[in-house]
Amino acid sequence: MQPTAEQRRWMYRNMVLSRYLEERIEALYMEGKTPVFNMAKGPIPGEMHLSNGQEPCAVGVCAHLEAGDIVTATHRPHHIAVAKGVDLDAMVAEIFGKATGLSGGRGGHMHLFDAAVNFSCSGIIGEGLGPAVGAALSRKLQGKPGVAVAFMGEGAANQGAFHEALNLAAVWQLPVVFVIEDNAWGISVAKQASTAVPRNDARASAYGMPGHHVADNDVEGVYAAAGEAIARAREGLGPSLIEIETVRLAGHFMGDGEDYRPKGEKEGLTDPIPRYRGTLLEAGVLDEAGDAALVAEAHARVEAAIRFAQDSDFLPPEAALTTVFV
Amino acid sequence: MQPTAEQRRWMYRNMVLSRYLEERIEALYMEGKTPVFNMAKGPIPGEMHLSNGQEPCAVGVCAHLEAGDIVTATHRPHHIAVAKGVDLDAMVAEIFGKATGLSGGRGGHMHLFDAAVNFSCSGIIGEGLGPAVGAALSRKLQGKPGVAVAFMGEGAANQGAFHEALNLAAVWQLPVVFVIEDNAWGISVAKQASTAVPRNDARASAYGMPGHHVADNDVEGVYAAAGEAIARAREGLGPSLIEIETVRLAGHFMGDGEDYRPKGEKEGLTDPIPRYRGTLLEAGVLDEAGDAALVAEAHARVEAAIRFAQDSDFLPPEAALTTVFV
Amino acid sequence: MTTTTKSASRKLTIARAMAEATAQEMRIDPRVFVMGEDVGPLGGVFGNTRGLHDEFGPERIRDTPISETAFIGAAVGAASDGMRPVVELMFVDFFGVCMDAIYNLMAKNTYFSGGKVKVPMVLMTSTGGGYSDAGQHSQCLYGTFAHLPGMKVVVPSNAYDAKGLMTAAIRDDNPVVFMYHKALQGMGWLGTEKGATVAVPEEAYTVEIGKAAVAREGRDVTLVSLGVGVHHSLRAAQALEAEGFSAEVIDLRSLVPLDRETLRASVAKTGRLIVIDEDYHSYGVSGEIIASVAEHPGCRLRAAPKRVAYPDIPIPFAPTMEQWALPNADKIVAAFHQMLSES
Amino acid sequence: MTTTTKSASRKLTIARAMAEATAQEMRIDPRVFVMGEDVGPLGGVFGNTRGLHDEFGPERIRDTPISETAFIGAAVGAASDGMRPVVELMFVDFFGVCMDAIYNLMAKNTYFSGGKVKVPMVLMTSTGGGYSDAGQHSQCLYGTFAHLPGMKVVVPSNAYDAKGLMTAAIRDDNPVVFMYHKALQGMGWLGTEKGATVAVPEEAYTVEIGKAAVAREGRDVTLVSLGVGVHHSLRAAQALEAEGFSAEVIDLRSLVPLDRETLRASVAKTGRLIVIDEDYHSYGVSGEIIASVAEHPGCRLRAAPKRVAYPDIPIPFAPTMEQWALPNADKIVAAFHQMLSES
Ligand SMILES: Cc1ncc(C[n+]2csc(CCOP(=O)(O)OP(=O)(O)O)c2C)c(N)n1
Ligand SMILES: Cc1ncc(C[n+]2csc(CCOP(=O)(O)OP(=O)(O)O)c2C)c(N)n1
Ligand SMILES: [Mg+2]
Ligand SMILES: [Mg+2]
Repeated sequence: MQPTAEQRRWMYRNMVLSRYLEERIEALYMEGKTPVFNMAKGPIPGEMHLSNGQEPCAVGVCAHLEAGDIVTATHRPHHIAVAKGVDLDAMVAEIFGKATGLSGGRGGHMHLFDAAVNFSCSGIIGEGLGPAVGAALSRKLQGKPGVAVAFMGEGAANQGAFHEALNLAAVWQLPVVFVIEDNAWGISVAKQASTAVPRNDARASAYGMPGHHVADNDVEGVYAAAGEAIARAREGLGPSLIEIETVRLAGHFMGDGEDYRPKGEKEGLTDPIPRYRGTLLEAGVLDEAGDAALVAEAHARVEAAIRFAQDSDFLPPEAALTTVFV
Repeated sequence: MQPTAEQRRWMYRNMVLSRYLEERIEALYMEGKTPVFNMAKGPIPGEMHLSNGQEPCAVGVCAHLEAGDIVTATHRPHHIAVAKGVDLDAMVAEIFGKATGLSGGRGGHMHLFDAAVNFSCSGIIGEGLGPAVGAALSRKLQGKPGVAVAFMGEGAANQGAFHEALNLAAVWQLPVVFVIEDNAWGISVAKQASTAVPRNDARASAYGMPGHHVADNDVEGVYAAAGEAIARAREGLGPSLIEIETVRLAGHFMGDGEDYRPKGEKEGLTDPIPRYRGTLLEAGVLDEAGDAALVAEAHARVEAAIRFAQDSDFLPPEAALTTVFV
Repeated sequence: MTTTTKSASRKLTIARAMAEATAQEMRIDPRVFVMGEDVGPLGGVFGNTRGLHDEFGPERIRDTPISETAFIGAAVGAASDGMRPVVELMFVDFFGVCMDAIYNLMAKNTYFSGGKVKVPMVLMTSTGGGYSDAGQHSQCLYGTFAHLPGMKVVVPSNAYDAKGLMTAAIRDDNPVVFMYHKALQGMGWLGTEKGATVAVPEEAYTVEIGKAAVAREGRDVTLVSLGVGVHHSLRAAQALEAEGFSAEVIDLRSLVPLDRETLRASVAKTGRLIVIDEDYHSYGVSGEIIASVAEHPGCRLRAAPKRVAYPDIPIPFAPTMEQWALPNADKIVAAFHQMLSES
Repeated sequence: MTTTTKSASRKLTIARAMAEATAQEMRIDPRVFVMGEDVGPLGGVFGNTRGLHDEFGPERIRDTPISETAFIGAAVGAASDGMRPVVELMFVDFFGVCMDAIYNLMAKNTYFSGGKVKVPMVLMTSTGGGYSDAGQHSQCLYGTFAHLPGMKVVVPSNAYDAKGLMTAAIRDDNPVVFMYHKALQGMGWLGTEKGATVAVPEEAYTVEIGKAAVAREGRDVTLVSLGVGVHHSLRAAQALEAEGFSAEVIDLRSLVPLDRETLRASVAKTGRLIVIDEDYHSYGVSGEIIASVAEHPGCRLRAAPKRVAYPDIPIPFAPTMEQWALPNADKIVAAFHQMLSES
């Protein structure tokens, strides 16, 4: 399956948008946290897991999705949220904890919920898999179209929820796609120290479902594998598993010194964005001027969202008590 | 791997012993529970999961084990306890809840612990797998010999603990063998309604470990597969997974009407004990007189254990408060 | 639909009342469906889905693998996508394999979304012992669920409340944990507390979640309980009546929200409080009830409150030990006598 | 080994105190080993295994997959086979994926075996919020663990106790849950409560599990707390002192066993009780402490007891909302004032 020129530009644009968002968040996150790094300080407190390098996973999959399709993401959700079309203003405002945020600041960066595009994420490893299966079941029971995609890291593939969710989706032949972003690390634990098989797509056979592997963080490889899996799901042929070799260019979270990474390993990683830019330029899908315009537009979009967030107020503190029950 | 004549008789003897034990427990369990079946009544109250039909799994595996090896079993533990050499008097007394029982009646039929032969079991599906992995790790860390075997039903192979434990055992290359007793049912849910693959040994590849399948409840097939897996574990070559096709001749638990089973399905099942008896007679490993003596001895052993249990007292009720902490 | 007159005299077990409420909601609301282990052709190990598979078929009454994390998580996903799942955790004792899906996901997604994602689902689960099912199949764990925010928790003591609470739970836009005690189910094989099988109207109705009931009025002492403890309390009240004391019995019915007003009003009247709880003694329901009364500035107790709860021990198998450890009417009466002797 | 004189003046963070206790036990006892996520080269996300991997290597300091059910279950199996594992659940909020291995297995096997199988293991887990880590990474859940029988539960408020309790926990033949509050760890990136970093002897010593400490003596009110709440309480006591009131501060240190005697003795003296708890308000620690005092027949309170606890809501991300909801010294002082106005 080959993306059209427009899809290729869409994927590239969302990669650029996502990355610039992360860069700006990174800078804003560090405000108030120097000289002494204290997570509680600054305009964006708390943990912060950036997605730099993992953009191909998000765009290659979401290129096939519509607003009505469901995505569950992880503690590292920004790239996926961007690609799924989560409202950027409300998302950034949520990351700042503001009243105009997706949930008025109750959730923050690990708990982004946008019902308009059926996006959610969570902070517990493997937690999004069951809900994706259930959303797919809901569509089947309602006779409504829609595919559910559950994203996870390669570390999550060793959590019990992975096994249970894949089995359940397969037994019930539900329209779900499980996507593993293999960035080779779960915090400080390398994949080979945590996972008994070199590649998790091998585990698909334990559920009688197709397994796909995408090497080298290849945007269009993701596009092709996801296209096949999602089409299969839409046709009612059941779930698939995809593992994507990707890279974690930032640390596990902001403040991670990454001393545990072997010397030189990180330096050897390729940034997928300049590479894909090169591909598109070479293919004539993009020219320098078009690229510059696209980048400028992405930056403007992000800056506008940040201004929106910064200009917004916090909810009154007592709002903490509301929306527990509805 | 072929069992010796002595091993064959050992396996047959333990099957007979286990079955007779179950038959006697069944009868005693029903005392006080007629005409109205009430689980709380009679000399053996509570749930009762009999192992009738599943004896080949227990004896074929335990034929390779010594007292120092570790076994964790399930809510359906009697056949395995018998084959592992759990003290029969103390075990039956425990099933009766008596002071002389393995734990003075605190555990009952689902919680049989005999430290002398490293046997334990539990009532939660998949709960024994982690402990088996840990016991194997303990032996590795201590440099002490020993293999750990975790038994489970085929229904347990869809519980998250299965996945996590197999992966962990494989990553750490521990001396563990995972044994699935596939009796085709998890209470009223048929295997094909719960499990995305027809055979769970196919799941071994998800952990890079060998998978074995034993068809048709074949005693010596179990013996061969378990022999290979256990030898491999003893040699430090890591874990294996075995799935055994077996049969649940009693219901899920006593009182189960089994209306959910398709008509005729149960009638088509073969009792492994007369069949193995035939095999041994035919092979000349056993003659009629020897069989009669063996059966009589097994019956006597069981009757003695039952008498022991019946003659024992209960602990004083206040003993409920002791042994929470030691 | 039959008339109220006819139905008013019809007695149901809690198991049947739960199944009836579910069936009635399923008939009027296509979003309602049921998932869990053995809820299909078997009708639930505790009978509360009996008949549903026949009427609604395997799509809407779904047997699951033994994968609680996946199917409870799936219920959350389905509920967030417009369905109204009723899902069963067979024994509450099994919560340990799937609590994340319950307390971090089901209970919190609405809050995390600022109220925009609703999770209208019911988690039914059986509680309680007394029939020698030992330490992994006899727990109540009321306190465990009630302690964690974001889920309503109800515990019926009789079939009328069970039906009304189940209907209310299914119609609630929030997740509701519906904890039913095995000894009250009316399944012969678990013994049966006769008082739980009461007249139940045939037509659908709701019992408000968050409202305690005064199961019996009295002046001298307030007995607060839930589930099977309500029946122990009623028996104790009867015994005390014979001695000339008048006990009020409060049936909490709902742990979350907790109806502290009804509690406090009763204790304000009686001046004495005994809490009866089959869950573990410490850090649970009994402590919360006593504290809720004691911390109320207006509350003047005539005697130190007491609790008759399950001791802080795993539940033993042997019936001698288990029965000794369980709350019962005699222990309540004894607690009252001791209270009098102390004050 | 250095002399006591020298070591007495050495201050350590709780993180270092935990690591030191573990290292000292590992040096004298080959059965002790450590397992968990990121406990190896990283030294634990919260620093409490720092240095151990260098000294003891990867066999005894084992990084695990993200498989809490398997590795906590494995710890139980290893402990039952003669080892003494120290295992980490990174955030207590993750208990939902592995509680079965903790409460049904770790906590009950000794009882199920009638005391014949010992399960000497330590489950370390971080608690608490205050740094905007939102609803799945900021909980305390003290009540959740303390409610379930068969495991001891300790919560240190300072490095001296942390080292002594850790040593005691490792030497205990029973499972001990060691709950350390992130704000007390002395990791700069989480902020640091200075009062937690105190003088710690270099040599090994134990702090008895099950004994509360009187962190400050007083006459007018008893402030009962644990972990970070002890520091709020001490600050409140100081503020009250300036107003002429004398507050006694009890540091529970251990939730199971709970030292009810020390509590009751203090309240018998002061006649007033305020419980400070960062765990959820209802059905948890604060209710149990109030009930434990109120139910004591000898206890005469001069005012209704109060609690300053976390409200029954998921923990919000936004610092404005989170800080507003958390207990602090001002709230304790305000509760005391209100108490005076009520009585
Ligand atoms: C059940 C659970 N265990 C542990 C954690 C702590 N934790 C957060 S992220 C993470 C690593 C996840 O690795 P991976 O799944 O590969 O995702 P990545 O961070 O690499 O994107 C861990 C262990 C958690 N959030 N949930
Ligand atoms: C975690 C958990 N979920 C559900 C149960 C209830 N339960 C007890 S036995 C059983 C069926 C088990 O099936 P299988 O593993 O095939 O073993 P079998 O009973 O066939 O021997 C179920 C669902 C349980 N004990 N633990
Ligand atoms: Mg990763
Ligand atoms: Mg089975």
